[in-house]
Amino acid sequence: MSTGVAATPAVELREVRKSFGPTEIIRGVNLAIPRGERHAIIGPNGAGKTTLFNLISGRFAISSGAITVNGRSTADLAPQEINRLGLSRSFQITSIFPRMSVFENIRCGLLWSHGYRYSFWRLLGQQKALNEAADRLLERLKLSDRRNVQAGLLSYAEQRALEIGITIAGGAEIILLDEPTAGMSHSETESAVALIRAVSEGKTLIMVEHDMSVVFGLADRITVLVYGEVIASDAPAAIRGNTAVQEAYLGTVAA
Amino acid sequence: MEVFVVSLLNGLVYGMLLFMLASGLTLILSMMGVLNFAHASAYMLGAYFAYTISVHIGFWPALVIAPLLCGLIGAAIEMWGLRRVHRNGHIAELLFTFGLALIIEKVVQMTWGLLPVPYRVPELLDFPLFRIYGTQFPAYRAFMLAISALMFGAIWLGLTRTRVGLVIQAALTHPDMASALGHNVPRIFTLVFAAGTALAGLAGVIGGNYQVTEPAMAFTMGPIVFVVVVFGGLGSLTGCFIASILMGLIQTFAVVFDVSLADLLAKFGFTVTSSTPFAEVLNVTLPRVGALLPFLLLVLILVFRPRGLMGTRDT
Amino acid sequence: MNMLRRHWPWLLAFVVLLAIPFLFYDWSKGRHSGFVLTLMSEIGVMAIFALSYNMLMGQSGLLSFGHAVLLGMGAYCAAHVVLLVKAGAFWLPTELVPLAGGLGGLFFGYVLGWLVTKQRATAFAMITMGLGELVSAAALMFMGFFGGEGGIPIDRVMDTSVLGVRYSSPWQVYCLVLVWAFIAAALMRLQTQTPLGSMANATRDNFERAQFVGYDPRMVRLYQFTLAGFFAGIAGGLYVLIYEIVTFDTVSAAKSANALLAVYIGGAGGFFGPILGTVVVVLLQSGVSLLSNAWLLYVGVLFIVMVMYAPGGLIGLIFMHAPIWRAGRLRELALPYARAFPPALLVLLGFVLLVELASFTTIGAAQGKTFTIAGNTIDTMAPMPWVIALGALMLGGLWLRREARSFRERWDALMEGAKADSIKRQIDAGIAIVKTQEAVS
Amino acid sequence: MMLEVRDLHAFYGKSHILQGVDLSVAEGEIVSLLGRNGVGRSTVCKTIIGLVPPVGRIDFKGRSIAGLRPDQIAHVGIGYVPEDRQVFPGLTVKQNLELGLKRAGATGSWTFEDVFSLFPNLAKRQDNPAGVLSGGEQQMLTMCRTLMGDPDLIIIDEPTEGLAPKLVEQVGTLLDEIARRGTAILLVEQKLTIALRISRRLYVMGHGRIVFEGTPAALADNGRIRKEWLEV
Amino acid sequence: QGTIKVAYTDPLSGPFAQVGDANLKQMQYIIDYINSKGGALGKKFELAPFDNKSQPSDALIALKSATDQNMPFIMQCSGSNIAAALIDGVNKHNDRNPDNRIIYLNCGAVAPELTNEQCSFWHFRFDLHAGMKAEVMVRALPKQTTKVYLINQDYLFGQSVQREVKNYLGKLRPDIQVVGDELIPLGKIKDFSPYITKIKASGAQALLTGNWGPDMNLLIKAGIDAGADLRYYTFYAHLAGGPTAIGAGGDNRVLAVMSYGENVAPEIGNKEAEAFTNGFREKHKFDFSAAGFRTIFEYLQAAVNKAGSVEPAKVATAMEDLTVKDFLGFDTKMRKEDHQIISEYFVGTFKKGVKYDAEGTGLGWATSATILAKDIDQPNTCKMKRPGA
Ligand SMILES: Nc1ncnc2c1ncn2[C@@H]1O[C@H](COP(=O)(O)OP(=O)(O)OP(=O)(O)O)[C@@H](O)[C@H]1O
Ligand SMILES: Nc1ncnc2c1ncn2[C@@H]1O[C@H](COP(=O)(O)OP(=O)(O)OP(=O)(O)O)[C@@H](O)[C@H]1O
Ligand SMILES: CC(C)C[C@H](N)C(=O)O
Ligand SMILES: [Mg+2]
Ligand SMILES: [Mg+2]
Repeated sequence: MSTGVAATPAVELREVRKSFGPTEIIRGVNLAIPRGERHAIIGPNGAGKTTLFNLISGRFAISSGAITVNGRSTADLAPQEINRLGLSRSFQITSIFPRMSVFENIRCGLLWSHGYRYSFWRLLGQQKALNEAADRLLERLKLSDRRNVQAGLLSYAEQRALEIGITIAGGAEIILLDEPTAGMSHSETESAVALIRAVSEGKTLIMVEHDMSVVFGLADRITVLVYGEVIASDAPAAIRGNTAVQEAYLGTVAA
Repeated sequence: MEVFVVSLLNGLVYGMLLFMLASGLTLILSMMGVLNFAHASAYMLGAYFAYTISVHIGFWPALVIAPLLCGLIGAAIEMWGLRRVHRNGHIAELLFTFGLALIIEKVVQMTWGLLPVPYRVPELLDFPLFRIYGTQFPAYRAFMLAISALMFGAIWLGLTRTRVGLVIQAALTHPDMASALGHNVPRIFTLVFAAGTALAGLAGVIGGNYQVTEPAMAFTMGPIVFVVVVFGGLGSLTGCFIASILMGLIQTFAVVFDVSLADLLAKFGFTVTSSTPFAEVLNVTLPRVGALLPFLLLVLILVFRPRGLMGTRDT
Repeated sequence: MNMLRRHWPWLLAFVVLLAIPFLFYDWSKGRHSGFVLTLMSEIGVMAIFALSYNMLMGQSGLLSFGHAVLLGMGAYCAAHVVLLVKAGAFWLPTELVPLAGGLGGLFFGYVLGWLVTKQRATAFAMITMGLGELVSAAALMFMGFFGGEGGIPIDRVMDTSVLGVRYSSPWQVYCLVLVWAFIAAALMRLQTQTPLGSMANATRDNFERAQFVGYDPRMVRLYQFTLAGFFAGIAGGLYVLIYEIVTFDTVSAAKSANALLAVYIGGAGGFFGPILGTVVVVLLQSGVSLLSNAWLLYVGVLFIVMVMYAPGGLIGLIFMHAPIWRAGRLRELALPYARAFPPALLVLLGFVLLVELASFTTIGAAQGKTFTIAGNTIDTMAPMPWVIALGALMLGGLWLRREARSFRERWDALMEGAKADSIKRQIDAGIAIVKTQEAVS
Repeated sequence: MMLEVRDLHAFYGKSHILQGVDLSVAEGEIVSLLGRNGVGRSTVCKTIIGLVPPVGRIDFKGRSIAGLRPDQIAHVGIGYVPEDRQVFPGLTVKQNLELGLKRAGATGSWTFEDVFSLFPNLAKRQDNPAGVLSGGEQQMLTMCRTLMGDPDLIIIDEPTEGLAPKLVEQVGTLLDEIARRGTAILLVEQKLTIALRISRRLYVMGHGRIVFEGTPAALADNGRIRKEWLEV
Repeated sequence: QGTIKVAYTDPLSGPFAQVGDANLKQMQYIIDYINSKGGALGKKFELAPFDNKSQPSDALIALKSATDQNMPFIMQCSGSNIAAALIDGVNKHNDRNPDNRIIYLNCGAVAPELTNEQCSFWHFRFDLHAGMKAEVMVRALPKQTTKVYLINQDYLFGQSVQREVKNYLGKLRPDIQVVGDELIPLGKIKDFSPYITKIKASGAQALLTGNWGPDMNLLIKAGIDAGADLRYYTFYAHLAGGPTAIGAGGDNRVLAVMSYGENVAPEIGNKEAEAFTNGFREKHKFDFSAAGFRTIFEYLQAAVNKAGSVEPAKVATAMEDLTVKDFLGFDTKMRKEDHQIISEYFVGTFKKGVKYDAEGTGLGWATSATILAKDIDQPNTCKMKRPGA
């Protein structure tokens, strides 16, 4: 990877704005996330974190400004096209393929990146490489024993894990996770964090999270979003100290 | 001019009939999300009931009793049928109503026979109300207009004055939550379905003698009603109303204008000969395609505006 | 060899199907029963059609009301091809006429698919309905391609067979249908295991998520729709060869409905469901309709019963026995079934008798038919038959209630016995198969 | 006691989820029900308000409500806030709140104004479809919607799920406010922080039954229970 | 042994059921009569009805089951499109199964094509074709009529009526101007008011139509309701439902070119025919209009007896150039070249004061013209392919 490329941030937002009707939700966000960084976005509810994800991943079109992924503008790209640039996201409200088996869920995540596209002549059963890759991932997700269960029948925590699995399956360079540990118990949270740390090794990770232990445990850098504006973007320690952040978001709890 | 005015009246009458039918379906389809294929069958039942009743007691009692009967049937269907089926998904519901439609058609044939029944306009209304340009306008058609106008008002009040609409929509996504908030969801579903069916029944009473009361009447009316509802936009009574009138007028005026695409092209100095590609398509005249215009419109609107004219949400 | 070991069921099925017509062979006149052959051929064609419909409903969660358009268009194309070949425009073996239909279906599948696959859920259902009505109206309007009310008659005896078969007899046509049916079925089965087939399921389950794994769900649907068109077209091509005429009713809503019915009654999603469903529907339609004027009513009732009590379709019903079967205790159900059978039969007979009495008093009379059982005519006006019918119905009903209760107990007990998790999987599978509501709501 | 639950059992299909739960809530009191995931706390709630068929005794204000329909139970004065934010996505925020009312247009001790002043976010969004609300906003909406019906007892299942730390505190104060207005609260939580702070009594739930009952102080002392049943 | 089975297919359900139903009743009545007169070869005729819902494909299915059961004859009246399909089907079937042939007796599908371009050795038509009827209709137009409007059904038959009527207007009444001419979808329209509006606007004095079934009845009903000042020249206003639709409002407005009207017999003083007609009225409380059907069975009877067997090829040959004196006493002939019957025909006017009223309306069909077979004859372009030859 030449330094020239390395220099270009994985994801860059310039003066990004988004309004729904009259209300402006994202108010001119500037953010550059270098390759290989683990980046956390925190902020009060309704600050626009999920919306930001939706903009980056192309789910919504931005009202103004510019977003680049690996230096390529995503202005006129559909979600799937952005995904093909190597950017993959998860959802705050679990979003999997409920009636397919856990294995098939993962395999769907792999298909495009393995270059199968819309093929209707190649039999999946015979694609050794593909299926092995899927099984390997299941191992890491600790879902191997649930391999052939309908995803919809998994417990909540397992579904969250699968959600992450589908997201990283394609081997995307840039991974966006929206509240990956929401609703998990302590132990579940811990294993989830371990998993995330492992899979994001050497990749760019952007995540939204309300659980401070997770945030401070994982992130190299933290951006605080309040009502659609970035009020701080800094190393964890600095953020913890930042009074503005405390009174806008953390309150006394985490402090 | 003459043609225009008279056709306007005819179109209005037909449109209003469509509305009477469609309004019931709007309730059921856009509120409960049930693609009710038996709706037109309720229309047919209404007509046949009205016929039998008017033979024995007279038209005016029929005007009240027949819709009520249909309403009761509707309620029964909802309570003992649809409700069970509901959890198996919308396709299940739809097929259920489809099965009903088949049964109703057969039962009608068995009770009233294959031939049209002589369901006549009541004497009281069987006179030309007035003449325009020498064309008589039957009083009964005026009566139809009046009734359907009343219906529009009634439903409108029902929807705006009560929370029924809200509760149903809520119950569609989270039935448990809706009932936990203190709403008796099952009862409301039954009410709405019964109301819808009763409306269809009323339409039958009114429409049965304006058109022909025959076993095929459900089948012939079925599709067009869906067109109206979807075209008007799910969840919008006004949309449904406008769509009905529109369809009525279109179908009537289509008959009147003997033009074809060829004529249109001719205006631009392009003459269509039998050799030109699609000559047949170009030469077919408006009156002949009148029947398929509604469906054309349906397809177009769904392609360009999936929520229909005034739909509150995507179809 | 190992090929043979793996696919013997298919071969067996093929042989059996070839054999069946001979059960009805009329040795005295030395000819096949035209009726049976037509019936079987119809089943073959409709099975292909239903399977192709399942590519939309079962696999992609797309509820279409206009699938017959693809069938019909295929049929019309095939018909025109036949006419051209006979006119000497070009040469094509009779065996490949269905393929011509298929290509027609493929083409229209792509064109129409391009229009409709933008839409989802109810919108899709409605737009396909609109297209269906549109095309069937057009079919009556444009003489050139559709031949109007008269339709397009052809003569399947083209003498261009590569096998030297004339296809003058229904039997020869039946064999052709059978071969094509197996080819098409096999292809469709394989298709479910391809990337496209898999992503079709994905878009059905979660339209939006599919985008975020790199696929354009619209495209997935378009290709799926196009392929479905291809197979429907093949069915159309065969249809032409069987009936030697295409009329607008091949594109009509009724035909589309048939596919829906077959798929649902048999059990959507799976592969054998639709086939099973087709057999039932066609037998009802072509078979029972000859015996009874009220056949539609039976279809309706069957439907409602299925939808209410067996949402998984016939296949679902069969699958429910799987855990017990795996536990190897299916035998223990024999007795309960045996005990439930007589009352069930009684109810059935009572119901049928009642319906037939009613229908013969009105419809039958109007069509100049009389109600005869085993040769002796029944006076539908006399009270006696009615009493018997009602009696049978009620008695059977009560009795059945009792038996049903004990049956259920036995059943639950066995289910307990069978491994719990396997139950869950099976039943959920059964239900999941049906829950296509994402498709509509 | 306002709510009396005695030997409550509940089943999902054949699996026996609640195996004899006893608990009670007095007028205006805040009671917390703690426990790990999957022990059956939500099921307790669902069973009380009639979404899961109960086996056992449930008395409210001295009369048995076991076996009543949820809507009937709601009308005798029990409100329920589910764990998985069940907002009605198609309806606007305002309409969602309206559906909380027992009778159309009849607001009780909680008015739209109260709600909107407590949660300005909702005020801003009142005409947006609830479906587009942020996760946290949806959480707030569900809570307020139930309050609109002003129940005498409100059962809240994991209200702080997915809320920003600051808001978690706010919810704490809201709960105080509710209690101050004389509504009793049965709070289901995982985060001990608020529960310990605001509730007068707590129950800790093990698999399908109550394993601890007592004051926050008592729980604070009882390390064994905390270890075994609350993983802290 | 057994009976001579005659398959009969027509719409017994669907929009045109009324016509099929009436046909069936009259057919049955006539067969009973023929059988009482000894049937043929000592065997009785037996009718096997099949509903075809006005759809060619269903008619062909009926044909299949008929041939499956070795029925030698199949009969069909309503729908030239169906007739066309049947002829085609019968031809194919007969040369594919020489051992199991069948004859198609056409009792009313009257598109001229069927006995010209499409004429077949296995097809016999027992009703005047549209060309002949059109000529009769045009001749019936009074001098003062100068503007006419044509409405016909959009299928083989309707199109042929449109063509033939215009053709004969051109030949016989160049003074008449066709102010409107259109085709309507078959059996779909429920309210014809828009058309009436249009017709009035066109200033036509007469409406000429070959419509039948609901397309006929609703059309006239709409006209009468709107009080349009029109005269209606029709082929099928006298069929089931027609008179009811016209009602008293249509006194002296509607004419029908018909093979028989109930008042023909009394007018020509034929007691036997009048009795026969009344027999049906008594039995079914319904008008009898299908005298033509009786002629069919008299032909069949004669041909079968002459051939000495029901073997279709033999019967067909026997049928050619056969002549029969029909029950009104007129001479009729089955023309060999194209298998088209040549028989007398009538024009009826719907008015008060007739002996037998129609459908209890108080009005009925008074015969205003009788055309004899010899004056009806029209040339044909049939190139008949005879088996063997
Ligand atoms: N489609 C939409 N129309 C109108 N407003 C919207 C829409 N989508 C989001 N919003 C509003 O934008 C704001 C930000 O929403 P978003 O989901 O990004 O919040 P968030 O930061 O993810 O909060 P949380 O942490 O609770 O998930 C919210 O106030 C929400 O109501
Ligand atoms: N609909 C259901 N069908 C079958 N089992 C269920 C159902 N809902 C819950 N369960 C099971 O019942 C047990 C208790 O569920 P419940 O939701 O009450 O747990 P909980 O204590 O609320 O935990 P949490 O809310 O943190 O997930 C769990 O093991 C769960 O798997
Ligand atoms: C029975 C007749 C009304 C049929 C019509 N003459 C036709 O040829 O289609
Ligand atoms: Mg969020
Ligand atoms: Mg819970």
